Order: sequence, then C-alpha cells, then structure tokens
Amino acid sequence: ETSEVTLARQFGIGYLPLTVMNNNQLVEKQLKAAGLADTKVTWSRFGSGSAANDALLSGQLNFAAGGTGPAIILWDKTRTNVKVHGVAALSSMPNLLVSIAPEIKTIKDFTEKDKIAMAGAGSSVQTVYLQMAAAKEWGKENYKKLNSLMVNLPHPEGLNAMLSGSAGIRSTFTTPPFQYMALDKEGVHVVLNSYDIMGGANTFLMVWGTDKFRTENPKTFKAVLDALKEATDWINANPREAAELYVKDTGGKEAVEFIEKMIRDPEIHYTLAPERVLPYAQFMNDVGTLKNRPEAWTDLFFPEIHDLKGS
Amino acid sequence: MPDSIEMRRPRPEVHYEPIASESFGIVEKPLSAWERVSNIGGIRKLFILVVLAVIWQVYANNLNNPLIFPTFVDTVRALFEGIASGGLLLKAWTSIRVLLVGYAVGIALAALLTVLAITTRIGTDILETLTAMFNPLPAIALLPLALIWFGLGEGSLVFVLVHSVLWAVALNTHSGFLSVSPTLRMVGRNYGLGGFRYVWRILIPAAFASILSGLKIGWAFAWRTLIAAELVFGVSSGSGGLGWFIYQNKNMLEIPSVFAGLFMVILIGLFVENVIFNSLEKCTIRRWGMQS
Amino acid sequence: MPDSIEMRRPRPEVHYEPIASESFGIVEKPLSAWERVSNIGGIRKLFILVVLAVIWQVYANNLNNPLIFPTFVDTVRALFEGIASGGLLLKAWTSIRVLLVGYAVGIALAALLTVLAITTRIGTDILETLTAMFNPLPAIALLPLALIWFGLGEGSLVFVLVHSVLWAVALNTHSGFLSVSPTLRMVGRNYGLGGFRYVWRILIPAAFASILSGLKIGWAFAWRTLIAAELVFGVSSGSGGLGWFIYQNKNMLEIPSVFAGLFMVILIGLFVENVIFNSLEKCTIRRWGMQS
Amino acid sequence: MNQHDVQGSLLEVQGVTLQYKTVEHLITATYKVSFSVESGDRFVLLGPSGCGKSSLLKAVGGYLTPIEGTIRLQGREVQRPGPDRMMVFQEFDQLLPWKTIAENVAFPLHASGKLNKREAREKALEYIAKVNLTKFADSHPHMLSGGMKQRVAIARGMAMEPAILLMDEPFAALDALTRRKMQDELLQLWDDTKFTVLFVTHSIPEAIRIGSRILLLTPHPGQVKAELNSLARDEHDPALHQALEDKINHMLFADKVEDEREVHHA
Amino acid sequence: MNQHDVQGSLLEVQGVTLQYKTVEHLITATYKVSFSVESGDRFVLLGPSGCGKSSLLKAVGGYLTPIEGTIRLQGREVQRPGPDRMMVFQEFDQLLPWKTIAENVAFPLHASGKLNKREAREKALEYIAKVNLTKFADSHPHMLSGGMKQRVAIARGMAMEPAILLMDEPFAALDALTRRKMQDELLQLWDDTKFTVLFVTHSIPEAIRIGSRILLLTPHPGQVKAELNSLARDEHDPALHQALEDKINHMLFADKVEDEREVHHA
Ligand SMILES: Nc1ncnc2c1ncn2[C@@H]1O[C@H](COP(=O)(O)OP(=O)(O)OP(=O)(O)O)[C@@H](O)[C@H]1O
Ligand SMILES: Nc1ncnc2c1ncn2[C@@H]1O[C@H](COP(=O)(O)OP(=O)(O)OP(=O)(O)O)[C@@H](O)[C@H]1O
Ligand SMILES: O=[N+]([O-])[O-]
Ligand SMILES: [Mg+2]
Ligand SMILES: [Mg+2]
Repeated sequence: ETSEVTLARQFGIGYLPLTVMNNNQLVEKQLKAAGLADTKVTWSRFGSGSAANDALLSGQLNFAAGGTGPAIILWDKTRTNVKVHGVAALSSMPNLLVSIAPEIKTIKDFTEKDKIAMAGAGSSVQTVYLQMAAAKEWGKENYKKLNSLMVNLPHPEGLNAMLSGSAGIRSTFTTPPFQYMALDKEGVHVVLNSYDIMGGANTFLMVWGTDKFRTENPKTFKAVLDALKEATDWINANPREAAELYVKDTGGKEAVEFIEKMIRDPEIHYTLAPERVLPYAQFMNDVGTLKNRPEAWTDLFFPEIHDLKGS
Repeated sequence: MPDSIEMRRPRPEVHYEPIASESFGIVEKPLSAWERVSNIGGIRKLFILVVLAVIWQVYANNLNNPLIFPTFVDTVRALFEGIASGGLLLKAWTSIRVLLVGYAVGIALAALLTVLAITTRIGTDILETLTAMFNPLPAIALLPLALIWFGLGEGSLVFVLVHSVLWAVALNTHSGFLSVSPTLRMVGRNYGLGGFRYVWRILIPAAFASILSGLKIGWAFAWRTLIAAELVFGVSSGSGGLGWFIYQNKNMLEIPSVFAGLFMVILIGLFVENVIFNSLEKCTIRRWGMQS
Repeated sequence: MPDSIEMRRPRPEVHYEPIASESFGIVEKPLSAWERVSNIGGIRKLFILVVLAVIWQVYANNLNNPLIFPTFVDTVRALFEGIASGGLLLKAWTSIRVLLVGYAVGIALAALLTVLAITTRIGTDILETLTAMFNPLPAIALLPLALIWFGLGEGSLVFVLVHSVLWAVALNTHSGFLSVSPTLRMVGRNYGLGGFRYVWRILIPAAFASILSGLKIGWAFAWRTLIAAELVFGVSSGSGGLGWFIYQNKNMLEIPSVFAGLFMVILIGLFVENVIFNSLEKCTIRRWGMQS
Repeated sequence: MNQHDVQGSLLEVQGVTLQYKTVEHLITATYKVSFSVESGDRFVLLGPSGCGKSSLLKAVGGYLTPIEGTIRLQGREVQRPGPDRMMVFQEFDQLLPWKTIAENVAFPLHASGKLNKREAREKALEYIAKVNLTKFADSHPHMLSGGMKQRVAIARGMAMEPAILLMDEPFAALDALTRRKMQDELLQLWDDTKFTVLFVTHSIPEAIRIGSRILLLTPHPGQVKAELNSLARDEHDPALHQALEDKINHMLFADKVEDEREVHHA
Repeated sequence: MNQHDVQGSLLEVQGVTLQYKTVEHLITATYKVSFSVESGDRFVLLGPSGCGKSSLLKAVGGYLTPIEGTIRLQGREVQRPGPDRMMVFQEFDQLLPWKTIAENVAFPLHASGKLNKREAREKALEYIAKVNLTKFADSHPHMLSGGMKQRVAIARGMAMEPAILLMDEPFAALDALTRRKMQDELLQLWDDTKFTVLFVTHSIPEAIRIGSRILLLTPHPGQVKAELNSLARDEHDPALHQALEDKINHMLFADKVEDEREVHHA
C-alpha cells in the first residue's frame, strides 16, 4: 500500500463532498479504520480538469475530480494502458443555458448573431448537452447545428459578459453557482436545462482514478471511497452544517442561506451512484468523440460501486 | 592677401593672472522652487500615479459596471479588507517566495547558458536554437513535463517560472555581451582573464545595461506566468498565492477583490522598479557613466 | 650605461623594396574539410536539432506514457496528419495573422512611448511607471477591459498581444537609447536633428542591438500569450488558431496532436529566428561592426 | 577697437565656468574663461591635458551649458547645437557606424537641408579624396584605423563649410605627413571660404602654423593665461617661429613645474 | 651576430600578412612583414595612418592571427593574449568604465596574480602619481578628458612592468609637455627594469627620442620599408637628430608623394 494518497478537488458547490472529506479529515479517519494510520493524505486543487488529468497520468495524483465529460474521454483513451475508471459520482446538478434576451425562449430562437458563451466551447460538458439538444430538435445528423454560436469564455467571464451586456453576449451555458447568480438578476431566464435533455437528474461531477492504483492499493482505495460515502451521507443529513462548512472553506463571503438552499434543492443530488452517465457516453460515441462504446454504466466505473443503482 | 582679415584689425595681446583654484568658492546655479520640486523624480512619478488613479476612478464611475471594472476606491477598500482579514499579504508573500526562487534559478541558468555561448561557438548555436525553440512555448505546454519531473507543488511552479525568466534574460545578456566594445574585450583578455573570470570581471559589467533590462523583463514575465500558472496548477498545500486569490475571487464574482489582487501585483511592481532596480541602476551604469 | 644593451650588439640597418599591392595575389588560409563544414552555422544548428530530436524520442520511449509525453515520431506523424486533414496550416496562419497585427501595433506603441520618453523628462517617468505597473499583469487581468473595448474575437486578442509586446520592446529600446554613446548623440544633435528625426536617424540605428533583442523577446512572448489567450478568449468554435487547436486536442486527450501544435510553434520560432532575425542582424549590426 | 567692441564679435565667451555634475563629484572644468573670436579668425585653444579645452568647445557647440557666464554667437546666446557650428570631436567613435564613409560625410550635408542627395554625395567624395580615403568611401567605419576615422571626421566637418568649424585635436592621431597635408587642406579651405575656425591642439608648432590667434589656458581647472597673436601666414622665418614657440612653451612650462611639484608632494 | 641568429630573438615576426574579413570586404592590413626584436629593445613602428601599425601590434599581442607567416615570442608561437604583453591601446575606451582610475591600474596587477590587493593599489597609486592624476584616483573614467584617459592607460601598462610593453600611439592625445614627461617616465622605467617595448608612433622626433630601433612601413597595405638604428640615448647633438629625422622623413615622403598623385588621379 502507498504511503501517501493524493486527491484533487476543484472550486464549486458540486465538489462539496470533497470539501467535507478534506475539512473533516474523513480520509484519514477511514484509513485509520483500515489500519493505515501512517498514510499521508494530500489535497490539491486545480484550476482546470485537464491539469488534474495531467497530474493523474503523470502519477502525481491518485484521485481526480471533475466533469463527467473529461472523465469519460479519459476512460476512452486509456482502455489499452492505465485503464482509468470512475471511482464514484459526486453530484448531479442541472446545467442551465440562461439568457437575458427576452425573445430567446428555446434553442430554436437562436439566430446566427446570438452567441452563447460557455467554458471549453467545443469539448466541454455543456457542449455535449447543447449538441444532444440539437440532435433532439433537428435530428441526429444536425447535432452540430448550434456549434457556430458557441463562444469560448470561462464561466465567470461568460456570466459577467452576459450581465454587463459587453461583447454582445446575451446567453451563457453555465453551471452552479454561476447559473443561480445569473437567475438572481432581473430578466435572466432559463432557455435549456440539462436535466430536460437527459430526461432527469444527471451526474455532473465525479471522481476517477487509474486501475493501477486501485489494484496496488486496494485498502487505500476502499478507505477513500468510504470517506466519500461518509461525506455524502453527512451532507444529505446535515445540509445546514454542510453549507456553513462550505462558506467557511471558501472565505466566508457568501450567504449560508443561499448555499443551504442549493444543497436542499431537490434537483441537486449528492450521491455516489452515477445518474444517466451511460446515455451521455453513448451519445459521445455516436457522434464519434469516443472510439469505445460502453454498453453498461458499469463499464465506466470500478467494481466497488457496481452494486449501486447507477444508470 | 590671405591674411587680410587679421591685418584689418590688429588686436592687442592679453595676459591674465590665474587665481588659485581653492579660492573659487562653490558655484551653483540657482533654481526656482518649481524647478526644484519637479527635479525630484519621486514627486513626478507620484503625480503620474495620482493622475492614473483619478482616470481609473472617473472611468469606472462612468462605466458603472462594477462586475467588469470596479472603481479605484472600491478596489482600495477591497485591498485593505483583503489585507485585514483575507491574509492577502500572506498570499502575496507565498507568491513572492516562489517567484524569487524561480527568478534566481532562471538567472543562474541564463548565466550558465550565456557563459557557454560566449566561450564556445557550439554554445552560441545551442543558446540561439534553444531560445528560438522554447521561448515561444506557453507555460501550459510544460505542464506535463513539469508534473513528471517535479510533481505537484512548488517545484513545478518554479519550473515554469524558470522558463519565463531564462530565455529573456539569456537573450538580452548574450546580445549585451556581443555588443561589448572590441577594445574592452581585448583589455580583458590582455589581463589573462578567461572563461568564467573573463565573463564576470569584464563582460557582465560592460553589458550591464542590457542585462538589467533583461532582468526587468524577466521579473515582469515571472509575475505574469506565476499568476497564470497558479490558476492552472492550483495549490497543493497551504492557501495558495496571489494568483489563486484572484482566481477564487473571480469564481465568486468578488470583482473588487480580483482587482485588489491585481493592484497588489502593481504595487509590488512599482516597489521593485523604483526601489530595487532604480538603486541598482544608480550604483552601477549611472555611476559608471554607461547610461545617461 | 643606459644604452648598454644596444651597444652590445650593433645591428645592421636593413632596407627593403616594397612590391606593388596589385601583385600580392589573394592570400587565403587553407581549412580542413571538417573546419569548412563546421564553419557553416546552418549545419551546426541542424546537428543540434537532430540531437534534440533523438533525446526526445529516446526519453519519450523510456517514459512510455504517450498521454503525457508522446514520442517525436508520433508527434511528427500527428503533425503531418494535422496538416493533411486538420487544416493545421490554416490554423497556424490564423494565429500568425493575429500575431502580426498585435506585434506591429505593439511595436508602434513602443516606438511612440520611447520617443516620448527620450525627448521629455515626464515621458521617461511615464514610461517607467507604466512599464513597472502593467508589465507584470497577466493577460487574464486585461480580459474584462478587452471585452468592453474590443468585444469578442480578434480585437481582444490583439489587445493582449500588444500588452505582451509593448513593454518588453519599450524597455529594451529605451535602455538601448540611454546607452548610446554621448559622442554619437552630440553628432546627431550637431546635424540639427531633433525629435522624431533624431530618434530615427541616430538613436534607433545606434541602439539597434538592444532593439533587436527586445523584438525577439516580444515576438516570443506574443506567441506565448496568443496561445494562452486563445484558450481563454472568446474564439467562436471552428475559427480558432493554433492555441485553439492545442486546447481542443488537449481536452480530447489527443496528446500527439497537442504536441504537433506545439511543434508547429517551435518550427515557426526556428524559422523566424534563423531566417528573419538572423538576416536582419547580418545586414545591420554585424555589417556595421556593432556586434561581433 | 572701439567699433569692434560696440559691434560685438562673432563669438563672445564671457566669464564662462563649466562644471560636470556626476553622481558623486562636482568637477569644475573651466573657471571664468573669457575670449572673443572675430569672424574669419583661426582661433586656437592651447593648454595642458585636462585643462578644459574640449569642454569649452562643447560649450560653444551648445552641448554644455555654462553655470556662470555667457556664450554669444552673433549677439545671440548659444542655446543648442546646430549645423552652423560643425564639430570635429576628439573621440574616435564620432562616425555613425551604420553609414559608409561616403554616407557619413554626405549625411549632414543632406540632413541639414544644404544639398540634395546626389550633390551631397558628390561633395562628400570630393572631400574624402582630400583626406586620401577614396579607396574606403564605401567601407564602414569599423574597418578603418584610428587615424583614418579622424580623417573622415575632418572631411565631414570641412565638407559642411560651416560658419564656424569647431575642431578638437583633429590631427592628433595622424602621422607627421598626413597631418601636414590635413593642415594644408584646412588652410586652403580657409583661403577659399574664409570661415571661422575654433581649433584645439596640444602641439605648439601646429598652433602657430594654423592659428591666427592663440588662447593659452592654465592646467585644470582651466583659466585664461593669455591671448596671443600668432604669426602671419606668410611669415616663414624659422627664428620667429622658434621664438614664439619658446614663449608659449615658457608660459605653459612655468605652470607645469608647479604642477609637478604639487603632485610629488601629494 | 652569429650567436644572436642561432639563439633567436625575443620576438620574431616572420613574413606576417594580416587580413580583416568583414561581411563584404577582405582587407589586407600588412603584407609579409618581418622584423625581430631583441630583449631590451625600444622598438618603434613608424608609418603613415592606416598602414597596419595597430594591426601588427595586435597580432603580437595575440588578438589577431596572421593568415600567413609566424610570430614567435621566446621561440614559442603567439597563440593568445596574456599579461606578459601588456598593451596600451590607441582607443580612448580602453579603461574599464566600472572601475575607478586607481582600480583600473590596480586590477591587472591583482588579476594576473602579480600582487595582492593592497600592494596592487599602492603600486597603482605610485604610477598614477607619475602620470599626474593623483587627484583623480577615485574618479571613474567617464569623468576624464581624452588625454587623461590615455595617461591612465599608460600608467596601467607601465605599472605591470611586463616583459614586453606594447604601446599604440600612447602619447598622441597629450600636449607637448605632458608628452615630454611621459616619455621621460617611460625611459626612466626602462632604465630601471630594462623591459622590451614595442611602440607605435606617428611622430618622427618621438621615434628617435624613444626608440632604439625603428621599423619604417609603407602606406596601406603595410610592408617593411626599412629597419633603422636610432640614436644613442646620450647623443644630444641636434644636427644628428635633424639628419636622422630628415632621412626618415624622406623615406616616408617619397611614398607619400606617389600616394597623393594616385589619389588625385583617381
Ligand atoms: N563627462 C565628464 N564628466 C565629468 N568630468 C569631466 C567630463 N569630461 C571632462 N571632465 C573633466 O573636465 C576637465 C576638463 O576636461 P576636458 O575634456 O575639457 O579637457 P581637455 O582640455 O580637452 O583635455 P585633453 O587635452 O586631455 O583632451 C577634466 O578635469 C575632466 O576631468
Ligand atoms: N576591424 C577592422 N576591420 C577591417 N579592416 C580593418 C580593421 N581595423 C583596421 N583595418 C584596416 O587595416 C588597415 C590597417 O589598420 P591599422 O589600424 O593597423 O592602421 P594603423 O597603422 O594603426 O593606422 P593609424 O595610424 O591611423 O592608427 C587599414 O587599412 C584599415 O582599413
Ligand atoms: O507567459 N505569459 O505571457 O503569461
Ligand atoms: Mg580634450
Ligand atoms: Mg593605429
């Protein structure tokens, strides 16, 4: 077993279970329970999923966390070597395409001059959602119909651009908490909800790792998974405390009520079980982004969670 | 005929009795109060800074879009809040520490490369080729290798910092070396100096003006790179530096704090330029009459 | 006594009949084949490049982690595929076009600022202050203002490019101007040259070595910035340049293509250094004996 | 005499004190130097090394502002340098390295608006021939020996045919015969155009040969010791030459001995 | 005579052709120049401006490699510069601008391992006094006049008391009296330490006064015209001096007239 386990978290409410694991030292606790009290736990934070992937692939990171999209792409690319799989889901959250333009009510209302800001335009989760929506609306072969409207801007810049009306941006496809900040402003409304596209709740963030680490360090792997489970259960049982912990962790500038409301939002699930990951991955395979086609959700995740009710 | 002009006006010869130079007294040209004030560089610069701050305030007020561009006053307020509560100074110090390490290593490597370049012909080719190849590469290109070689944490940050300091400093230093006057080089070699001593005793002081601007550019680009890299690399321990502070506040749409972080960078830049680099210039190239 | 040595050995006086200089013939020192080959800079550099490529190949093979660091061969293959099918050349051209605009504007502004700085004292203060303040700011800090002023697309890219070219070029140019020998300045002013003509006819050629390294550094940093900025800035998908190509492939984990994109940057860098900057050096500072 | 005083001279230097202010030192180069140069004078500044000859010339050229006293040219105070006062500097690096020899000589002719490009080049080549450098007209300055560079500078200064030519030890780097030829060229030009020349030299025979009036300066910091008339151009009596030489020698020598004693005691 | 030929001289220059290769030109500076310098010689190179005197000195100094011929010092071919051949250059920018005058003179003494820091400074101050610059010992070179800079370079060269001193027109920028003093100092030093000096000058009287042996060079490209003995140091007869001066003058002058004719026809 390794003497040090490294985990990554990123910024945002979707990573709340990791925040709890970090702050409450749940991994240490589970390691101790597993008889690995000497294992050092190191937390990193990355500004982007691709940096976390680099770290994972260079062997510096054992557990990466991020969007479902990058995780599935990494799974696809590592079939023949390090065999990355999902460890567990983190959270399901809707991603909203919001607009400040009153005439844009559905995606059919976009014209050539209506740009849509999104992070990682062309490859991000939001891109895939929008392509799925387009495929649904205009047929599978037209899934790229809205691609020409996508404009690449990081989430905060995209939101700012829309709210301030600069650069002609009036719509943005974004994530929590940005979409809720946006909806707080007058005139901003939802054009598209990722849940509607997927037909229900859909895993937005997950944790993944390499098969090599798991087989070489089964106890450590199990301890981390258990810690994640403990954190998730605790959040679901104590939303108020979880919100307080989150606010404290990020510097105490946000309102606890606002965070608690989000945690209690019935649309937001903190669960280890993947939700609608398979259809998402199969769509990516359909449009050629993935070379390998997963036939069951269990193809994408390590066996430790195969007993959960995933999809 | 040729001397007609002189012939026209015979002038008397004149003799003077020179006085001893001790009895001159001190001669100074009197200056008006305005001249005296405007002769102080610090006051002129302060004036410029005040003008810039006023422009910022007025423009931001007119723009009236605090999510994009907060006013100067709001930024300063956020700066003080950040310092008082948010440990902004600590974060700045974290960044500066990493920066100084990267800067020092970068300069040392630049010295090594340029010494090699100036003493051997293949060294010149290596320096020119490496600079042309690697200098245009963005820090992100180095990330994978940095992770393999240095792991998470500061090692990798230092690596990208070195990348952004090394080439600029090496380029300027090498060009400075090549521009040293042939006479000075011959003098140095006349003394029997060779290799490192020749570079250290002759070429470096002789090319100091070029080296200094290389150092200034390297310093600035180290900051740029550090802040950009902290966003990507994130933090592996502790609370991160200024770049992470900016990134986090941006994500929370705390725009005045974002600008407070950037303002901190500006303040550090002004300090380094006006205190460190300026004094260095004064006791070297200015004092030596190598730059006016 | 003092002349004892001369006295000791009276030497005969010698007279020669010099021959006409036309009858010298051409005297050339013979060189060995190896010397002649190694005298060609291009061959030496090619050798270095081959060595680097071999190191790359061997290291990548040993590392055996193609998702982090593909081999040289894979990269070259991806490069050719990218050129053949992916419109890599078109993307490179898109980048170069934006780059050249930003570079040109940056140089023009640098020229303006340094002319101002060299002709007026307050101009010097302004240049020093602005450089110290803005040079350390990362491109991302300019994003909000860029969006307000130039909207999405190339305008904003050009804006950040200017930011990364302007200060480096201005710093080096200004320091070069200040290092021009007092005699040459006096000569220029003796001719009655002033203001812009003085800068153009005297200071710029006299400080050309410094200016050239400023231009080289500016060029490299423009590339870095462009590639980094294309990731962040509003590029409408499908119309991006090399940075966008690299970013997309990185997101898709098409790592050989990522390296092919970076390799393209390296190739362009080598071309610009060895063809453009080198020729420029040869017909200026080398020809003028201002750099050895 | 009276008329001359009322009219004013071409160049009037009155009580000029020159100082250099550096980071650490304040160096007085000349102290209350006064002299006046008439139109057509060949005025020589003579004095020991470091006495402020170059500094005086630079002040007249407009490169150095006196901290005391005034310098008037045709009644107007000298404010800035200009092509009406062409200067031949003492330094070897006074040629523009990026221009060929011909271009170096032609450039001021053209830049000051005197001649068009073609004419400037023609005139440049003419003067380059006078200084025996035709073979090197298209070379760059770094390919020249020290003496050759100085000859180019002389050609450049003379080609401008300025109202006042300021020459700072222009012939110091030249061998006896080249020097002789250059002196002849200078006098020839003077015969042709009757310009005024202010000439620094450290050679007493040269001063007597070239100058019509000679200013003697004390050692550092320079003060005026005497202002003498030189011999007429057609005066070829070696005895007279020797006598003047000895007189000047003596005036400078007296100081020198003191100076030396000072140093040895220091 | 025979013994001397067998033993070999201190410095043996044999058939040396020097060329400069620039981007555009190939300039021959000297063509097949041969001469030999005995230990203790005061060997003067004399020739018109641009004839290759400086180039020859640089070749002996080890800065320039002959493309033909050999230069041997004590039997070994000259490969690189070294402190055994201290050089006083012709250029004014030969002082290190970042060192004070005293440091400039002391530095080579210390750097070459001859003396420790304190001794080096003492010796430096001693020689600075000899060139009358004690007042400026702690100034930086940019605060000095042209002649003062050259005097520092002379002090630096002499303070090293090298086996061979190479001096390139060291006194050109000096006034008559300072020059005289410097010449005396040089001869005094020679009397004390009997070093060998290779001296470039363009002044024939100086050559006769300083030199024990004189090499005459033709105009560019330099070839040896003659190698003459100078007068003995204790020979004070002005007529003999004048005779030798005239002889040398004539030998150089003959060429010069040709040269001039050439140019005027070109
Ligand atoms: N740039 C300078 N900075 C400071 N002091 C200077 C500078 N130039 C000259 N001086 C000082 O001014 C005095 C006069 O110098 P100047 O060059 O005028 O002498 P000079 O008479 O031309 O001497 P030389 O015959 O050696 O050329 C000297 O004592 C010198 O130290
Ligand atoms: N760096 C150089 N590059 C090219 N040619 C040069 C260079 N230096 C000197 N020359 C040429 O070599 C020849 C001899 O120059 P050198 O400096 O040796 O002459 P010199 O005898 O010292 O003249 P002077 O008395 O004027 O100093 C000249 O014709 C000159 O043009
Ligand atoms: O490398 N940067 O230009 O930030
Ligand atoms: Mg002078
Ligand atoms: Mg010479």
